[in-house]
Amino acid sequence: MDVFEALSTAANIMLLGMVCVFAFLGLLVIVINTIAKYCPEEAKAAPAKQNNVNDQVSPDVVAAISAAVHKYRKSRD
Amino acid sequence: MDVFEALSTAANIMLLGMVCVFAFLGLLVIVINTIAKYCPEEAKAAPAKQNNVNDQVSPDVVAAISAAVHKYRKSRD
Amino acid sequence: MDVFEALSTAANIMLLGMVCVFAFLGLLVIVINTIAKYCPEEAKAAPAKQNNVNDQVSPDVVAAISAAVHKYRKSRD
Amino acid sequence: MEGLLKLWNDTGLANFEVGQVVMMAVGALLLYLAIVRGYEPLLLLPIGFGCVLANIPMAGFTDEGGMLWYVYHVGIETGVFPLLIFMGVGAMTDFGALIANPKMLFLGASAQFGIFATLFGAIALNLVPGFEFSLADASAIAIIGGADGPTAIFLASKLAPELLGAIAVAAYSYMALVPIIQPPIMKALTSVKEREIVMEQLRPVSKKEKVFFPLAVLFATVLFLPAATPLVGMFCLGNLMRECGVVDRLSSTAQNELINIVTIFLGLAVGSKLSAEKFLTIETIGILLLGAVAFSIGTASGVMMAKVMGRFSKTPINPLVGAAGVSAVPMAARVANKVGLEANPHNFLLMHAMGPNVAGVLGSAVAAGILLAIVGG
Amino acid sequence: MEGLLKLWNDTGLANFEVGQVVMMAVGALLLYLAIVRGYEPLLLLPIGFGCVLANIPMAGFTDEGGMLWYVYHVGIETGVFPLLIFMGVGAMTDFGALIANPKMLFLGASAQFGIFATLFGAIALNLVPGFEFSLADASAIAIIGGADGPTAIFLASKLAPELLGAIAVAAYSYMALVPIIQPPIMKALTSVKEREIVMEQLRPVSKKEKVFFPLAVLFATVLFLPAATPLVGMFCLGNLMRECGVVDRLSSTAQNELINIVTIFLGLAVGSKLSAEKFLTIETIGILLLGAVAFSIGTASGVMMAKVMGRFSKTPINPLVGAAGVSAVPMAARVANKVGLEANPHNFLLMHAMGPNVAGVLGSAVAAGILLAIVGG
Amino acid sequence: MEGLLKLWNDTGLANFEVGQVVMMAVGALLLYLAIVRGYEPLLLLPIGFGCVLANIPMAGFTDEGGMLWYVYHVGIETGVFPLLIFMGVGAMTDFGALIANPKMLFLGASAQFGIFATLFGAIALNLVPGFEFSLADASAIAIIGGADGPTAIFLASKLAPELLGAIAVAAYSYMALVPIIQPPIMKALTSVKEREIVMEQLRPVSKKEKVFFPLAVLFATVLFLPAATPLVGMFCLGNLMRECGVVDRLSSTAQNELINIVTIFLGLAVGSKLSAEKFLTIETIGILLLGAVAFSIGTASGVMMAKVMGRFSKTPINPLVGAAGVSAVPMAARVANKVGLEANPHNFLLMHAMGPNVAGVLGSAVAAGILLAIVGG
Ligand code: NA
Ligand code: NA
Ligand code: NA
Repeated sequence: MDVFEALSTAANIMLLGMVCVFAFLGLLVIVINTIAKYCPEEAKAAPAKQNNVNDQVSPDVVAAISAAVHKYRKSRD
Repeated sequence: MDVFEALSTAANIMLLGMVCVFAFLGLLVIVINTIAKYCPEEAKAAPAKQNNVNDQVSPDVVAAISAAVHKYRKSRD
Repeated sequence: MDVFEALSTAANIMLLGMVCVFAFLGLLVIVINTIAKYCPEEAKAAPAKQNNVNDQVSPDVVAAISAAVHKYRKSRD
Repeated sequence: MEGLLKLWNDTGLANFEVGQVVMMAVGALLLYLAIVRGYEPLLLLPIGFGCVLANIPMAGFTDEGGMLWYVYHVGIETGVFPLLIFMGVGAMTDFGALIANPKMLFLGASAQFGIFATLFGAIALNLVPGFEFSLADASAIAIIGGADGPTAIFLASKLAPELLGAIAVAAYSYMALVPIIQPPIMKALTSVKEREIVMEQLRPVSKKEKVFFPLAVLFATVLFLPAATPLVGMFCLGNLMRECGVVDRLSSTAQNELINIVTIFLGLAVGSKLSAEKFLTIETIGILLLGAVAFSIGTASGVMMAKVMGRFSKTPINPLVGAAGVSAVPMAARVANKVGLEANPHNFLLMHAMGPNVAGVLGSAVAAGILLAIVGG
Repeated sequence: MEGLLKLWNDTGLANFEVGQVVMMAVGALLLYLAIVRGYEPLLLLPIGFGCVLANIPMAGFTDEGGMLWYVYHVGIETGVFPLLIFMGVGAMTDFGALIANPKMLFLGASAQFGIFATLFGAIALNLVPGFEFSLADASAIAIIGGADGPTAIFLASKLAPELLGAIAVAAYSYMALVPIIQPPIMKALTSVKEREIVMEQLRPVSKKEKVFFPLAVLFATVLFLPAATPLVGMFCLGNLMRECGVVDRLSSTAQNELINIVTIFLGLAVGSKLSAEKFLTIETIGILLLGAVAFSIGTASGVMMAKVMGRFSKTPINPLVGAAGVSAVPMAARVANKVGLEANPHNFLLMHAMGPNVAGVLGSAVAAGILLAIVGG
Repeated sequence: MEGLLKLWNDTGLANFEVGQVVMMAVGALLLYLAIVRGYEPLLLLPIGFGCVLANIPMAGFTDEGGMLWYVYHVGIETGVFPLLIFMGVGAMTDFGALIANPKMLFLGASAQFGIFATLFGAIALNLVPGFEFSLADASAIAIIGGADGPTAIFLASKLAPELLGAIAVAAYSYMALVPIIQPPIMKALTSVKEREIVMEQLRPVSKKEKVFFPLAVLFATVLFLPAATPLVGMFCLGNLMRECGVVDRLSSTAQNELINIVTIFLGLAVGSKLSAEKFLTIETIGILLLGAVAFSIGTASGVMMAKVMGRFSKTPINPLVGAAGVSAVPMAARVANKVGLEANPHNFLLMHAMGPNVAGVLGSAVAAGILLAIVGG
């Protein structure tokens, strides 16, 4: 294949590729919007609850724990 | 093989299979009883000791630790 | 190969092997000393700091944590 | 323009066959069961996903050189993946409840009647035009009644690889359906009074007994049923690693990282066998039907055996624990516990049901060994 | 004496060829970049070490039967290793930011212009005497612009295995160089005012949307681009395991132990392709050059697209987030955040940049699929 | 009836050969040593279990297509498993004590005399009728004196695969017996006064030195002993991952999950080579004998060298640390510490003994390389 022919092929692939990538990811935009439309926002009580547990703990204790866990993990290695 | 012959074979396997399964697991009953006879019950001091360590810790601290460990494990993922 | 010839070969290998092992590990001695010469001793502030964090924590809490972590790891298995 | 045409000719849209569309729906159904219904998600999710991947036109996942092709041939055809899962399950299983009450082994044995009755049923189904199950096929189908995934996959890969997909799907689906299939049968076969029976507390079991148990099981298998040793042997290895107390690192890896890695691959590989030409057949309907029969007969046999044993036993036996003999660990034991609680809110059967439950795992591995020896040899 | 001679004849000293010495220096450079500079150390360290091992005279690591020979043929030639890495990356990726603002997908699409422009550039380089890149070579080189390691390795192993080493090294090196390559381009193409733009807070995304997302991506790929399904499929499997919430054990294994194990082997295997006769060529210089061009064009395309979109969008778009569309997760998003903070110290763009960032991963996997379909088919 | 006969003909009972019964007893002995005595349980438990499995009549574990057959051919024949174990061991090894006191390398070198003397001994054993060890056999046997499991397995798989089982069993058994074998030799060769010698505290070692160390070792191996690079190279890779501080995920996986998985398989595969016809031979007795000799000579050489060095050294050297030069990490170092404490209850030699201990690992890997180069080439 002559270089200029190859360049023309490459240009074709460039065009075709960008069109396809945009078409495909554009399709995904539509898909995501459709999903969002049919998925009601959830209440999200669970994570809040979990934070509460952590909030009740004094920062000192958490720091102590982190250090201990770190030490423990190190020792385990 | 004719179907009725196959059925007779299947019935044979059914009988033979159940006899073998019962014989084999029945043998295990004898084996377990024999093991139990020669294995004196152990004192089990170690686990009790471990529980003591935990008992000395106030439930609050344990809750804090569980939360911290959970958080830590999450962060590690 | 006649046994005595084999023994002479084995003796040769013995000699050669020990010379090579000594030469090679001796070379490593030189290498390590060279590395040490060009590597300034580091300040080591970080590990000290880490120890401090642990020092501030009362031994009781650390014991509690160790127990909890142990329990937690057990439960995870 | 030529490139665009080539791309179009490669798209799924231009190449879909009806069978593939249906199989993708089957894959989506399995994903739904796994994610939304929580049916054995660890296996059904990768199986469902593997099914979807395998049926993508032009993607070549299951062609020679494709990812799923490699995984299937390396892991399933060799039998290595189910054996590793079995080792991990062994490392996760506590035989304490069984060792404390070894009679429960008879319940685990009895429930295997589900397997052998289904074998007979599968052969009988040949009387219906359209079905042509060989003895090997029938054996592989019957093992669904063992309610044990890796055992079913192992036996199917040896005796009827072309039915593997349907058998694995049926096995895991029915295992997940245990809370729906078993209770009506259990209630129909027992009176309220029987379901209220309180069993004696189990004796504590020493560490030594737990260490000797897998060795003794292996020894018995070696002597009397070598064909069962691949399954039983790896199971005992896992259990020995768990109980011996000196190789905790290995035991932990076997029941965590190793079993997880193998589970992902095993699921994908099983899913890759769910192709239209092999799954969309009348045989699959027969397999699903026979699988349900197998679970039901196994449950009934376990309960009936428990009733008989209760009559002759010095200590009381609640017949509900017999249903746990099908295995489906630990679901069936939980079902026995739950149905028991309905009759007597203070009667916790869980530990008592764990005995027949783990006995059922051994029972179906033994049954698989027998089938391999007679049919496969 | 004879033995000593034999030993001497076997030493590296007596057998070194110049090319091997140079390649060992390359390996040492990669180790330096990984350890001292912190350039993508998880991959560059094993790659560098593999490079050193592969170039030891007389050691036979890459000969048939050598350790690296096995690892390469089992893991790279089959395509399994990059696919497993991709599964792990999927299990580590949170698509929340993208689902909350799906327009960002256009930025991820736009940045792939770096790939296709480089393909053209690679072919154009054939005009320079000494270069002879086939279309397959050019495609494999161009994918460096995708800024995604496993995608580049997967495509190179299919289209141009002899260039694999250089391509992988270029891909990971430039990914590490993102904080140096991108900022000048980003600043040159935007005004301070544009860089100061504050974007609206993202809406919370429900768990359901996150579960449906990988399934929808897979479905679209199946329909329109089956050639991309190996990469996209494994990626979606990982992401589904992460988000579905019922297989946390598998998800955790996929993003920790399994990806770590595969990373070690993948790195060694890639390093084993860094032999003198394949790496010390003028092609490698071309590849390194084209790789830099690809990253730059991709960055510029992303930023320009973001500027265009900002003009037409109802909500403000900071053009800096467009640069994150090249992927290089999460480095490019961090760079966008940092450059944004320089203009406005109260403007945190990180979450907004994560959208185009993960879109870029999908974009380059799609581009790889297109190239496979057109060039490889 | 026919089925029953078939089952009976398949039972172990009907097919046992005497050799298999004896080998099962050997397997049981290994399990006993591992579980009850705590002899290197991580390896001896899977080896013992593999031995039992391999000797089950009719089970076919080691036949082509059997599980252990696959594991052996994939992992041992290729050399991959011992190399991965070695990488993990490298990631677990801290060379700090050796870097702080590099002279200790001479003790690690000296203790390898156990290897080479045993090689001579193995050849000399050919004078006894019934023994016919080739030079390759003798080398593989001699490496037992290296007191390093993966090195022994690697070398045996290359030089004398038919002796692999006996060599691995001897290597791990004697490593576990180090606390019994070494103390009498150590006490016989030293006076109480010598054993009381207190050594100077080791200097702190910087992170940089620890990073350069594996690279320097690799570099020296590349230059002078390429035949040792498979072992030394993987070892250095593991150590570099440990010390460089930028790939902690990989290092952690290498020294935990990966090494655990490989250990299970390696053990089973080694055990699968313990068949009657290969193990129940006079050669095995010779191997066990030579192994004990190798350990003893290695220990004695280390101690004697330490005595000689102590005479010329500016800083005091306790000759007990020389015994740790055989490797058997960390058991031999602990033995040196314990024997030292008996002489002087305030003298902790553990850290000082770690230097020769890890030097011994390098020493035996180097010796294995030399043997491979001279005998295997
Ligand atoms: Na069962
Ligand atoms: Na990209
Ligand atoms: Na050694």
